[in-house]
Amino acid sequence: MARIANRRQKIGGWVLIIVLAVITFVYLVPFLYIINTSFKPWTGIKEYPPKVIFKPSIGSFIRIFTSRTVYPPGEVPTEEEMARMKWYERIVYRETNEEVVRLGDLPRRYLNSIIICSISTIITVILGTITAYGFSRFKVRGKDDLLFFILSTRMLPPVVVVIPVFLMFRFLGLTDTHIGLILLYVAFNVSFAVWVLKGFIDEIPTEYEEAAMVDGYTRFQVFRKIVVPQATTGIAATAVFCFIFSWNEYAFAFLLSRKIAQTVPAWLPYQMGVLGYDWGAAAAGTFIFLVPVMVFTIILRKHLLRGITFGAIRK
Amino acid sequence: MASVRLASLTKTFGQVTAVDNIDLEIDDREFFVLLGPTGAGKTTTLRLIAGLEKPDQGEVYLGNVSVNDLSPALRDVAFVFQYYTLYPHYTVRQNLEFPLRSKLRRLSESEIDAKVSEVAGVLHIESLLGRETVNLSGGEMQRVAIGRAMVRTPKVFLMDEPLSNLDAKLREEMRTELARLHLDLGFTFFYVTHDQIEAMTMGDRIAVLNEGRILQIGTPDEIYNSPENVFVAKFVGSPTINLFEASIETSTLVVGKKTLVCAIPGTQRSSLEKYTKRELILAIRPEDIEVSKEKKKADSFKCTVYFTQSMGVEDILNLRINDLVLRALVPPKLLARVGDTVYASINMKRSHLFDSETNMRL
Amino acid sequence: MSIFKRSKENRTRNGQVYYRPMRDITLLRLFIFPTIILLIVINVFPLFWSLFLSFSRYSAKMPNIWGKNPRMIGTANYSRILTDPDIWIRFITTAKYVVLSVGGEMILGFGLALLIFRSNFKGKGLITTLLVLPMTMSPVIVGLMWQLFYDPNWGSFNYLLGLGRIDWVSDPARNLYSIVIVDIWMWTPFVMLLSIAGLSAIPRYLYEAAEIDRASWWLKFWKITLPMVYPLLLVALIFRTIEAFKIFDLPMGIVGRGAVAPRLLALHLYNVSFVTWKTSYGSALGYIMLIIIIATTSIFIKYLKKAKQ
Amino acid sequence: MAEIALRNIVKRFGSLVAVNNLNLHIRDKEFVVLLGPSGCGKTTTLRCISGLETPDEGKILIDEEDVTNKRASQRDVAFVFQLYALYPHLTAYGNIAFPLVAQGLSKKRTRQEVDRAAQILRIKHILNKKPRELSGGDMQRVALGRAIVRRPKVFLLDEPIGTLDAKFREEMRAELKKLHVDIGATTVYVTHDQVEAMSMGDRVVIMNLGVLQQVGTPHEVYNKPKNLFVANFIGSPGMNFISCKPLRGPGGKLALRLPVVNTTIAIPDETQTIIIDKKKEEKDLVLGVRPENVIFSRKEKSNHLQTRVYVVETMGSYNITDVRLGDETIKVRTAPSILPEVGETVYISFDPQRISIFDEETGDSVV
Repeated sequence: MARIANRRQKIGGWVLIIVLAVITFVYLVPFLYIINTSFKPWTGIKEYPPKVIFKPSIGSFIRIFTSRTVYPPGEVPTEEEMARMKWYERIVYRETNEEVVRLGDLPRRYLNSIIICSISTIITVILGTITAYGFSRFKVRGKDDLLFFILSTRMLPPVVVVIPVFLMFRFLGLTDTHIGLILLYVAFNVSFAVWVLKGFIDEIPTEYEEAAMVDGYTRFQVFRKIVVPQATTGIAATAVFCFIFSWNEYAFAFLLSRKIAQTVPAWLPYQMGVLGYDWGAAAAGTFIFLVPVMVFTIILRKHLLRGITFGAIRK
Repeated sequence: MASVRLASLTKTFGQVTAVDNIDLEIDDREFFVLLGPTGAGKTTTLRLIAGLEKPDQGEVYLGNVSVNDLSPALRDVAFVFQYYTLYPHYTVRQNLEFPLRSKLRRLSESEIDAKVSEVAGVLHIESLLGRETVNLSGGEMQRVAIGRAMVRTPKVFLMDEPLSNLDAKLREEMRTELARLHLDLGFTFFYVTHDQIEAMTMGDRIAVLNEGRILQIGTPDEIYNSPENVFVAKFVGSPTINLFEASIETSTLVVGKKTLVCAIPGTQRSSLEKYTKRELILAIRPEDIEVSKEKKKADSFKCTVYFTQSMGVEDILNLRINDLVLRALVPPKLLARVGDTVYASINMKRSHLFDSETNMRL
Repeated sequence: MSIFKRSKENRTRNGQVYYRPMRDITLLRLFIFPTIILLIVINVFPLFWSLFLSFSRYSAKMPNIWGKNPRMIGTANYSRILTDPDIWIRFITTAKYVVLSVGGEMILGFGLALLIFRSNFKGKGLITTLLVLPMTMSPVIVGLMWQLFYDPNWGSFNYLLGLGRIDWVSDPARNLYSIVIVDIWMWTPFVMLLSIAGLSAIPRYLYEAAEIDRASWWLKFWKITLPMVYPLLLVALIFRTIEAFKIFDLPMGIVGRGAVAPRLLALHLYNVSFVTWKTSYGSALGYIMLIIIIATTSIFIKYLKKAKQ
Repeated sequence: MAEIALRNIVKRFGSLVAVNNLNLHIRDKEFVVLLGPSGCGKTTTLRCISGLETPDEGKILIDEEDVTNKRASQRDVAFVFQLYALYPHLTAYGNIAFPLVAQGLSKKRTRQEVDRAAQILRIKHILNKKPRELSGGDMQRVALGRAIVRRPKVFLLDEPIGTLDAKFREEMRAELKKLHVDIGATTVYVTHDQVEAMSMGDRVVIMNLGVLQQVGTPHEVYNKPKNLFVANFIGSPGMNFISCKPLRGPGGKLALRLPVVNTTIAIPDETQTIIIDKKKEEKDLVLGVRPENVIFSRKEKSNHLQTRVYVVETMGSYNITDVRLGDETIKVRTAPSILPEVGETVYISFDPQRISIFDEETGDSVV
């Protein structure tokens, strides 16, 4: 009888696995569609019904990275010119009959995203760690109110705050600068960082620090030698979070940057018109932008999942 | 090494008075045990000495110098925590070196090495030095924690229930080892525990603490044989002492509704006269009740065996006389079974009497 | 034994302080103040500024129309907003959006969590991670992605569902739902994650105790699972409600802010503030949204506190 | 009420054999304690009896009915968990009433039954409190209440007082034992604490690494341990062990040679015969003596070994004196009045009638 019950359980388990696998696959279809589209050759992009199997081309990626002009009708590059063309210029010419003029706007925007997100993440994590330690270990008068204040700044809809921030930045000349966006992202992420890191630091038993203090170390030395090493996982997870948040941020970037400091999310959605409804290039841009986050998520999944739930539960 | 003195030390947390006006003097090189139930204020007292808490009132003296204003780092005491607190990101050697590397001490590498190897030798943990602390067994962790405390020769060793997380056998072994270590090294030990066996076996002197107050200070012998009040009598000793409500009527002690009537030994009779008609508490240790199958003595009384508990060397008989249940420690060869009728007699010379209002010894 | 004799430096040091470490309070200030100051400058100060603006008449772009400096006009902005018949349509649209998307997420997320939690196989962690991917993505880029996916001419959405050429993006009758679908797609995993966290926090021995107590499957679910997960479900609900209420980037990515866009409050706020540049009017609208958010949250938090007791 | 039989129980977790071929018969109304170090399979055995685990091999019978494949809910057993397993969102009343609610008992009957249980355990005053407002001991009582309210056939308790303070644990031991005497239900109790096992069990079942070591009354396992493991595990302080080897002395008498101190001690004739009968004459043996069976003297006596005092531990009603025999420490139990100095030279011998001898290789008891 035990055997029968076991077998029934096993079958049930398999059914569950299959159901979950199907759900997951269906869930990922939009991603698959984007990947599929971004690798389609120029002629295949607007085929309907869409094909799943085709000869992949990286033409779309080249187009999103470059600025191009169309050859005038009838004008054809000579054989000599063809021979001098770089490999990517040849692909572009063959697919869309265009000439590559220069590097496009994307690399610049991509670099902006990386610079702004990295620097703001580093500052956020440093500020977040020390503040979280302060709140975790010391009696602070009105601590709960202060913590609530820190948290509540995160609940403000960006669209509400953006008007005065816009005015302030304009007054200070911070509009469309890297520093402006970095400051803003630090301010908006630090509340989250404090909350999550406070949770991690709360979990480190205070006895470790007390032992070290009795052993002849000052508070600050203890913080550096005992607390920070033990909170490394938490700090790393928080850093990834802050990075992803600022990487994905749209409202501020869109309103407070025009060109110099513009990040990818503020730029990419407006290229549809510019690209002349080049679906392939749009898909390729999307793909390139999403890939780092996907990789991060999959590599750091354990910390990340813990962080997401943890951050929420704490609040 | 140094003596420790606490002068009217008080510490409150919100509404709770954790430590209530404590005065204590611990001699240099003494093994002093603070014994009490959970929440008695033992750990708080220890933390006040270490400087991890600031007292609301009173002074802490280490070697006759007040250290109230010193941070824990400057007090030069060692603290062994209940959960060992070995730094998980360091190896055993790094853990042992840690106190020596403090800027306060300015030791050279060779001095550090020498001290670490010497301590490792004393505690037999040389083979562990390269290991990660997370892989150690409970007993090994305990040794490393003690080593980390020893390595810098502190004025006093503060220990917060260091054996409570070990299993019974290991605890027994470590008890002997700690007692021996104290004899060999001659440090001042201030040891906190809720386990009366640990206190009795290791302490030179014991202070029994409850609800932040010291109830009695004395050698294990004094604590066990002449408890100052009901709490101490009940807390120390296993199996627990028998306690009965009693009163004195015409030179006899009457327990319950005349369930038990015991003669008061002649020597005490005169001094107890004045307590006649007062409500008292009679306390008798289980080993001071003699049980036999036949009526041997005139003053023994008849009772039935309620249930028995074996301790190996001895059995605890739980005897029943009407509503009273009393515990008696008997040799196993008595072979009493549940429901048997037996005869018990009390060694009144070794009984204790307490005032039931103040709970103090008469 | 040499170590058990105190060294010379130790002895000279006895009782004397020659090295005073930083006091705790100084360290605490050093640790906490930078963050607090930053938050006050970038979050609190602007908030008061915008409160001030909401009682004035001011345009950030066109000083020649409304004057260079804000002119106080009392509560005129608020009364104009609240008497505008159009605004009620926007409120209702936004409410509809919140209820549909959050409702969908809660039901699907909890269901999915139960499925995943009950299963036990090696790839479980991977499946969870794959499901979580959408919520780690930039909403505006996800919006762009879905815009391509939805396209009536070449997108695969209609094709895969066999729907023919339905316009999901530029048809005002339909595009609110198309955004709801994406919102649910993105945030169901969030509810799922919290539910899984809640489910795994229920100690196994409670179910064992219930089994010993002869409880039926239904009783276990009703008396143990649900009450134990409830606080976390409420947390998920609070978060999603706030987020859905102020949704801005997702619709921007899918539909844009143009005339065909659904009448959501956040999009409207953007239009009045940065397209028609009625800055003070926008501030007032922003404040109204903020008050609504705070009110809803505090109601939820009251329930949460009750649940946690 | 019920009797329980375990027949050839085997339970594996992956490659680990948690319980290896266990046979056990528990009589009606008996209080049986499963004792062993952590990982010995005692909890797994208990969980197999309860139905929370199904054994891989073997049969479990309750009242001669085969329940091996029945679920826990079909077995009519009560289980008290180590960490109480109270439902945190229900009050003490709700917790105790839960099994009755699951059976669909009427509200009135439920209240009566809960009151009865609360009466027995003296917890009427805390019925409206939630678990987190209760102390460890009260939680323990509520968990017991939940078990007794149903009047089950069998009580199963998994280290129910392991997390309490030492002093309180002692009180709870007596209280649980009393409860068993009063209710009289078959009880299986799991613990790693030998004092608990000895003081509560009618019989003690000692396990190690999934294998049964010995079953017997507390007196049997204390005085006649079947092997070194049991001898070492039972008793506080534990038995003293000294390795030894049988040696034929002048006159053909068998004696025991103790290499640590390089002396020989005489043994009674019966013991000699047993060693010869069991063919252990050539083997390495271990001599075991309980601390109370070491005869202690501060004056020199014939046939006594000379030693030095290592540590003295006072216990109140007796003292334990540790003395050194070569590298071995021997614990000696003495009257409280005997308080030798550390380092003092003292003399000990072993009560020849009360020594145990084990085979060093197999660990089994010889005498």
